[in-house]
Amino acid sequence: MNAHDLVFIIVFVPLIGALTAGLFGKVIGPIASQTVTTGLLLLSCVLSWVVFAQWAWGGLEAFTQTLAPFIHVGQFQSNWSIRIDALSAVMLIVVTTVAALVHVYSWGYMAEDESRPRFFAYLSLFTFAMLSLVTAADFMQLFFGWEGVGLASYLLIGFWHHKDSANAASIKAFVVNRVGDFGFALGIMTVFWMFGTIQFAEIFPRVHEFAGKTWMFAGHSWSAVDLACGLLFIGAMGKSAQFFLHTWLPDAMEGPTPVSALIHAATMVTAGVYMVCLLSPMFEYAPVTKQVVTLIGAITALFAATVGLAQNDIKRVIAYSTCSQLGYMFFAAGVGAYQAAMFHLFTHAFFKALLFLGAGSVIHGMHHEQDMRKMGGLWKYLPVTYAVMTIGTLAITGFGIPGVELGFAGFYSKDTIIEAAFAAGRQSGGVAYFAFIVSLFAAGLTAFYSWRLAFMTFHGTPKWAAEAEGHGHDAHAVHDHGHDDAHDHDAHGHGHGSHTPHESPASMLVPILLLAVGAVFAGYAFVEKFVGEGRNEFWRGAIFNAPTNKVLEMAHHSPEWLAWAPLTVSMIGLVAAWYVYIAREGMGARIAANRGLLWGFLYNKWYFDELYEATIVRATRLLGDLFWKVGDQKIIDGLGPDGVSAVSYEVGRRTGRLQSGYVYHYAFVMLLGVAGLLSFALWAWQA
Amino acid sequence: MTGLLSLITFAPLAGVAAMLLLQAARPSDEARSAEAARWIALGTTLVTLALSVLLVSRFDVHSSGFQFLEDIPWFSILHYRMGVDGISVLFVLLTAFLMPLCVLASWSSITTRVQSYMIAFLVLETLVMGVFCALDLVLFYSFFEFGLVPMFLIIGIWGGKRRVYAAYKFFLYTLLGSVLMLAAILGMIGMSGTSSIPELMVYKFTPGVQIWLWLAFFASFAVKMPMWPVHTWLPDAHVEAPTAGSVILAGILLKMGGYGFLRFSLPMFPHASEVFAPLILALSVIAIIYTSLVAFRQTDIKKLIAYSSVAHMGFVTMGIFSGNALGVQGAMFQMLSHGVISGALFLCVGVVYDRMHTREIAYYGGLVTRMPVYAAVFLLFTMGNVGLPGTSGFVGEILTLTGTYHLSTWAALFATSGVILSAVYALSLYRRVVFGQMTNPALAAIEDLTVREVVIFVPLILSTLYLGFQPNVVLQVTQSSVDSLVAAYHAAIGA
Amino acid sequence: MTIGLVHYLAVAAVLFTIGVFGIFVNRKNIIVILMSVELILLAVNINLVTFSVYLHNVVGQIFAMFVLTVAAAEAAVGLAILVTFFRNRGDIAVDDVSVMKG
Amino acid sequence: MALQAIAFYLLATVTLVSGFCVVSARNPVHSVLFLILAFFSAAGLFVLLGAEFLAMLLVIVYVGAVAVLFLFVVMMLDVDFAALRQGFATYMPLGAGVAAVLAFEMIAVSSVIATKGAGAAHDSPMASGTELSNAETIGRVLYTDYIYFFQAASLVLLVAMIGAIVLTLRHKPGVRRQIISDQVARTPKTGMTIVSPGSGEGIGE
Amino acid sequence: MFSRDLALALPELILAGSALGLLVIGAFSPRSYRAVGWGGVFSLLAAVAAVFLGPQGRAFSGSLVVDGVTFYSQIAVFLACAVAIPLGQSWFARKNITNFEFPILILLAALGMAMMVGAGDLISLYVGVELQSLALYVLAAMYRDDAKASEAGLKYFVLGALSSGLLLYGASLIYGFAGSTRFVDIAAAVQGHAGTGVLFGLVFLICGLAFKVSAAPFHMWTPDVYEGAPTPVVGFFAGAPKIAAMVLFARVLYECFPEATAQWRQILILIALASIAVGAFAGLAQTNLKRLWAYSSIANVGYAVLGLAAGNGEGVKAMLIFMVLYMVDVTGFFACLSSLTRKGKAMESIEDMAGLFKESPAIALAMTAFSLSALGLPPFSGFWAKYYVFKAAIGVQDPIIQGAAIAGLVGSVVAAFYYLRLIKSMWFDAASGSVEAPPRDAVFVAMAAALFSFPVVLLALHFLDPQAQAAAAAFGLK
Repeated sequence: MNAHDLVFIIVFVPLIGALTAGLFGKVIGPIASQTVTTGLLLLSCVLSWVVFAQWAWGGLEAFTQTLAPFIHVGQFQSNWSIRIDALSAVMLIVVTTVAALVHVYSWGYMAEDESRPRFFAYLSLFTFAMLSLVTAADFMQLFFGWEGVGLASYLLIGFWHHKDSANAASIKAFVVNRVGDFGFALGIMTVFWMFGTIQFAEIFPRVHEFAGKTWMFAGHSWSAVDLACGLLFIGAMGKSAQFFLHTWLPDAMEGPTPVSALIHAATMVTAGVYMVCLLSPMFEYAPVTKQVVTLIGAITALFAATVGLAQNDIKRVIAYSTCSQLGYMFFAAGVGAYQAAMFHLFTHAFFKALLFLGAGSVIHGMHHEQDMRKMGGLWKYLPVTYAVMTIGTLAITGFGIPGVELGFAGFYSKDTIIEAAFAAGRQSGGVAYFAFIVSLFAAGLTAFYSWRLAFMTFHGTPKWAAEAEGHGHDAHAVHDHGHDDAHDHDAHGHGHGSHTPHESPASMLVPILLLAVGAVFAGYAFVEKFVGEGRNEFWRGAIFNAPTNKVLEMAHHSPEWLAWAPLTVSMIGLVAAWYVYIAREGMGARIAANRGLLWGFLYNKWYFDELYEATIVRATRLLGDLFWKVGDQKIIDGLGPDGVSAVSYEVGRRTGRLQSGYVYHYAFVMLLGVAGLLSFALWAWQA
Repeated sequence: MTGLLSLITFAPLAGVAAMLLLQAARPSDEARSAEAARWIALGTTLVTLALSVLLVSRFDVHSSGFQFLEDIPWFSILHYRMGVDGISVLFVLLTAFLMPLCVLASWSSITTRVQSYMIAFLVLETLVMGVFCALDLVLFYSFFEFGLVPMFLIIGIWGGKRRVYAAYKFFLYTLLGSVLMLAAILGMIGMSGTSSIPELMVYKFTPGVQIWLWLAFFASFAVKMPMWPVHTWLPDAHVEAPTAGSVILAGILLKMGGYGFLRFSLPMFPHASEVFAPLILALSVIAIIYTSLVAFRQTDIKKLIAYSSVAHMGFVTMGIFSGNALGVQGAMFQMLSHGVISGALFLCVGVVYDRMHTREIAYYGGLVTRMPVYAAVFLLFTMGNVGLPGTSGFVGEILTLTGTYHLSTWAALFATSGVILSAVYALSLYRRVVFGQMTNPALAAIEDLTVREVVIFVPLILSTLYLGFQPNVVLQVTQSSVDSLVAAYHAAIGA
Repeated sequence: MTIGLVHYLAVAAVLFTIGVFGIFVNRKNIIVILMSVELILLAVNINLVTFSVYLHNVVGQIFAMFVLTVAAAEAAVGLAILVTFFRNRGDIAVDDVSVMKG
Repeated sequence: MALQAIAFYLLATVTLVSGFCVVSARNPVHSVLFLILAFFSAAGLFVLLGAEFLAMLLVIVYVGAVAVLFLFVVMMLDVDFAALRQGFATYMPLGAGVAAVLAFEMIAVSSVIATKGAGAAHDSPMASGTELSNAETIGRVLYTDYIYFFQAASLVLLVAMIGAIVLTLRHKPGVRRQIISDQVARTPKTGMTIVSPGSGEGIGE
Repeated sequence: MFSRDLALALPELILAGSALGLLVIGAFSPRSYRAVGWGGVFSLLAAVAAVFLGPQGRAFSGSLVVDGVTFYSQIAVFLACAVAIPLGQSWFARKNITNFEFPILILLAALGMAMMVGAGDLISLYVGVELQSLALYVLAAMYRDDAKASEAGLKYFVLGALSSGLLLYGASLIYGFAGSTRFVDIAAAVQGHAGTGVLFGLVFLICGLAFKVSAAPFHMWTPDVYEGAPTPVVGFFAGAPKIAAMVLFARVLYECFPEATAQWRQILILIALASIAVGAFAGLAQTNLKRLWAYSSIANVGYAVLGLAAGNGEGVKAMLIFMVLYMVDVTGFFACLSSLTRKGKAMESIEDMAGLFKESPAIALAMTAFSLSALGLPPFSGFWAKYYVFKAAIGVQDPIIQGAAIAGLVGSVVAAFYYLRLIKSMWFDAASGSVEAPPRDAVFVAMAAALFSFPVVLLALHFLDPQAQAAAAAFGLK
């Protein structure tokens, strides 16, 4: 079978799994549902690797397979199709690998949940949507996948639908994503009317025609390609939880942990990055938008990293870390190093999924306790988890030895990004320099919060024993609540009183271990192909670099000190974390207890939720009430139907009252009529 | 196949006749006549559906002209002309499709005066079919206008607490719009000397006259659509109408407005349409944002969906008056899709209303624990309402928005924000009704969908998804008619 | 000053006005209203006869004759109705002729 | 000529004044009497115009029949007239205003012909007594050219008659009525009963 | 020559002769009142036949005009009268009043109307109007033991007499200024220039006629008379006399003053708008159905006058069709109303109709049809009637009358509310029971009228339309 046939199977097999589990899950039971979906996903994963291998080493050429028409109206031609090139090949393996591992992991993690068929159906549905996203050959299918993953995300965040917080989070995720889609949709429209088509293959060769041209939009004249890319980037901001539209991602941690790993770390949130890279032929002609991308990416990287410092929920820390890493990817793309962005996307998928699944293992082991303050000293009880989490932490902090170019996955990708930012800063200054500085600073912060997480969880004195009796009355009561419903303690084999953490079953550990392998070697194995000298051969035109864009070139020739700078700052971060959480254990808690201004600012996520609540949410409610109770009821109905009918009735009543019943009144009205008509006649006829 | 349209149009009346004959034969037995009425109504509507399917299957999608023509001159002012083109033929199918579902939806929820109820529905079906098939202004107006009566009765007799207010409001509001249209119709016939729609579509009214005629037609269709700010009758009518009445109201009757714009305003008064397009866009955008916000704050499930209908109709008007093929095709698609989705949503409301007899959102919550199938069905249509790609709701929205973009980026900008707002109100409704803890003890024994209800929903689900993934099936049918409409429009306004 | 057409017409006009005036000034007495009507008819007759004479045309007088005839008939019917009304109500005050109003 | 003018003014004044008295008199009986006076003087005006036949008709029909009918009804209904006069003044100003407007407009229009000579009006009145008398002139056309109206007028009177009867005629039960045919058809056989009373019994029934 | 006159006047002669003959029969045999009634019906039908078969022309030196308009309207009027007789008689019979005068008065009224529609002379106009009016006054008060009926009669009479005075005064002025009472001569006299005097007279005449058709502001009698008079009589009032008066109206305007269209159109528009407004608004607050229908008839007359105001053949045609269609509706409606009693009491208010659909579905359906028709909803006859009228009005190239037409249409929406209230009452509300079975003759008439309203109207218009066209052509209009 050649790749043309395989891709069809890769994409649709998860859908079959989803439909089977979704429609017949009740009939065939959870085990069968799990088996079908996981089995199919594994198949898809293996085939994806086959396709990827053909691409990377087998010389497979880019192709697009059109399956069926979707929307055909005039030039607006969209088809259901599968596009295979370097980008989609990379994304295929990322998506299917992580998805397959998460499927397997969920066997263990969700073992006690009654709604497993539904859960696996959702997971597979998500995978299908994500695959259709990454294989889209035109904007409509891209949008379909875009929203499809949004739907799956909504469903999975709200999977425990009896939890109010989960419901709120799922709606928030959907709505904030919709804000992004708002820009995305407008971007698609702009592209359509600009190029007269929505097919990538037809647009990309023609982008240069519009360079320097202007486009009227909302009363202003904009630089055409900048406008289109800018609007599309809003979509990416929403999906990838960039600054301003990031608020949904931490809340999305209400979903089961495998979901967080799959959707909110490894795959869906990177769709924005993927899109920017995919559209590199357009972004390359949008200098202003690229700066915006860089700026937003940098700010997000910084912002999320700072917020991550103060969080206590283990998943939230990782969520902010994700957010921050996505910022890295964006500013990499913004400075023109799309390959670096994709590379980081690729490596990040492994170590972030690893971290999440590891965190899931911790949570599982802690009986669904997510507050790090109630952990500590777990390394003894969860040795495997401890090991892989450490690998993950090393990977995310980008640990490696610059001189010999050996290190964990993050080392390669992150350093490339930092170097690219530096190179771009040297070339054009401004935003790129800012991004460079941020990238270094954030690397330090990353190291601090990552190690903080590791130390609080696995080292120090165990706090869970002391907290056992007070279980359930803290700020994270909701999580416990969810736990109670999802997992029965007795089924676990130990009661409330004995709260000993335990290592997870093999079904959970195997995927984590596999990911750990990825976290260790993904960088080393692919650095050459993604961003190294072989990059052009690997990408084969899937990523476009304008002739003037030499960022990666220059990044490879950056000064020696720059190679050491990331390592230095992350070591500083590590030492600081060690000092606060190991050497002076309790210092972190004291800082928190002081409730300092800065701490409060970070702990409350720069007060973004409060800000949005006070402005947008409140305004929506107020406007809704205003339009409804005043606009509709008072003004429109009051002046319209109700008012008119009341006035009519009153007029009628008064006219009726003229009908007094007295003959002389009647005669009088008649004579008034005569006199009136006569006068009118004399006047009108000019007699 | 001449006569097929008349057959489709008047076939429901055969059911009425059958019921009346049965009544005459067995006057006293109310329970049995009710049962018979149900089966007769179902049979009649299914036969009509079969005929409509036949119609569509014989329809030549490559022709932009009218097909299945019938033409009988009667007396000086009435000329029986029937015919369908790509624009109307799908509305015929939609009507025929929704009617059996309405009958089924009313199967057990309507217990009083069943026979009258079914008669009202069958008469309504005839009238609606007539509206879409009529090719003569007077004939069109007759069908259009008389449609008010059965709906008035359906709301007024089988409606809720404020049914009388709602029925009056519905009737008088729409009537006011239509009499102005009547004035325009009379003027048009006087000026052109013909009442034939195909002839009038090529007749050229002077620009000054077009303005007035357009405004008069607008008055009628804007109310029918309904457009902001003449939309307030709709929530009231929906809330008070029985479930099937709401389905028909949202699914079909609202479409008459859009159909009217496409059939009359655009081809007959292109100049005025161009002049007023900014007005329409403004009203549509206001409708989308305003009513979405209002919908968000509703406490009554039906009212929320009704307001969302207004918002969705905003996309339709916007698309129609964008004047390009994308917008018009999108509007057509949006109307059909909204017919299915909003109908289905009202049926969803009907399911819980039949069980609990309240539509207060606050009363519900956590239904998913007792009604998983219902929750899934409701979710699908909620997503359709939100315009999620993969459901039919998406295609119409994106096409109308894209079409509008060409005319006014401002309008597109604001209208696209409706995409966000629809998610806000639809998902919050779903959350409050279906998700969460079941706190109301009265709900503890609520039953999931019955077989009959599943039978109702299955075709709706299939069509929502099918149209979502294969919208081209519909777009192909409408294509040539829309293309020639748009071409004529552009030729007329010289653009 | 010769007496001409206008003089007679003026008399008729004033008489007509008096009749009209009488109808709604007599708010309580139906009989007087009927008499006012007779005055109006008289004014019409004066008009008709005057025109007839000045037009040298006998039609006006014929018309007047029929007016007289019809007026007599009208009076008869009117009074008959009045009598019926009186029998029903025992009163002819127009004020009370207002069972029906609105 | 002067005599004619004096006669006109006299008659016109009497007509108008009595007309006004008709509507303003307190007692309907007085009103009827003033009505008679108004008719009488109007008849005088007719004579002055040379329409003797109409003048006669006016006196005979109105004074002789209609006015008397009024009088009869007024007397028969026996109303408390004092009570009926209330509120006369309240409507005076408004009524007078409207009346004044009407009168002004009518006179204004009437004078138009005098000044502009509109229509076919002649300056002089119809010469009376030239060949045919007024009555004869009317008579000649009434039964020929105007036979249609004449017959119709008769039907109007018929309606009035039927109307008056149907509205006012009451067959009171218990009132004995004369039935001429019964009387005529009466024979000794039906009219007489021969009784032979026994002694001391009488013929009591 | 005279025989030709008689031939032309045959319908009138039949009516007069049979009225006299039946009067004699009735007077001598009061028990045979039913026979008198049927005799009246047959003589009316005979008159219809005479109209149908008779020649056309001008009789009695132009006093009587027999042309298309006469033909059309006489048939309509006679048929309406023929229906009124049995309806009224059986109603009176239910009140234990057995009179033979009723059919005779109807016959004489029919005669008056026949004179009106065929009037070619101011005198025949006046005599015809009076013949009809006197009969109607009596009919209104005929239920003489009823205080309301006699009050209605009295009001009708007093105001009618006043309107006759106005009419006459106008006629006298026209005569004086035009020099003749013949319509043709008047038309000739005012040719080229209609003087102020004549037009002034015309205004008076219009006022008088407006009273007869009960157009505002001369409508004040209508609600009271409709409420007080016996129901079948009201049904009669609302139909035939209005046709006759409208036709007379048209005849005066088109035969005497064809060239002054621009002038009288303004007056008519004023009257029409006032009528529509009064009819629409004042009806809103009514609860008595007879009063309600009075206001409805005022509004409807407004529409007819609007058609007349168009001033062309289409307008006349519209008016003629409108009046006939309206007549059928209103006859049917009052037939329904006259037939309904609850515990022996007449049902006259909207509340009385509550739940009628449950108790008497046939009557309720018929009344719904009439209401919808009066509302102007297609496909009922009322819609087609309005269609003709408004098309004629809008077709005139004059923004004032076009505006008036649109205002009229809006007025019909206001009026729609009270028709809906009736429908609501019959269909939505709960029944209180004990409605007595309606008499057969009334049900028959109601059903026939309802079926006419729809669908028979679609057939009927097939024939009415060309007839009305021909009638309009008789005025020399196209």
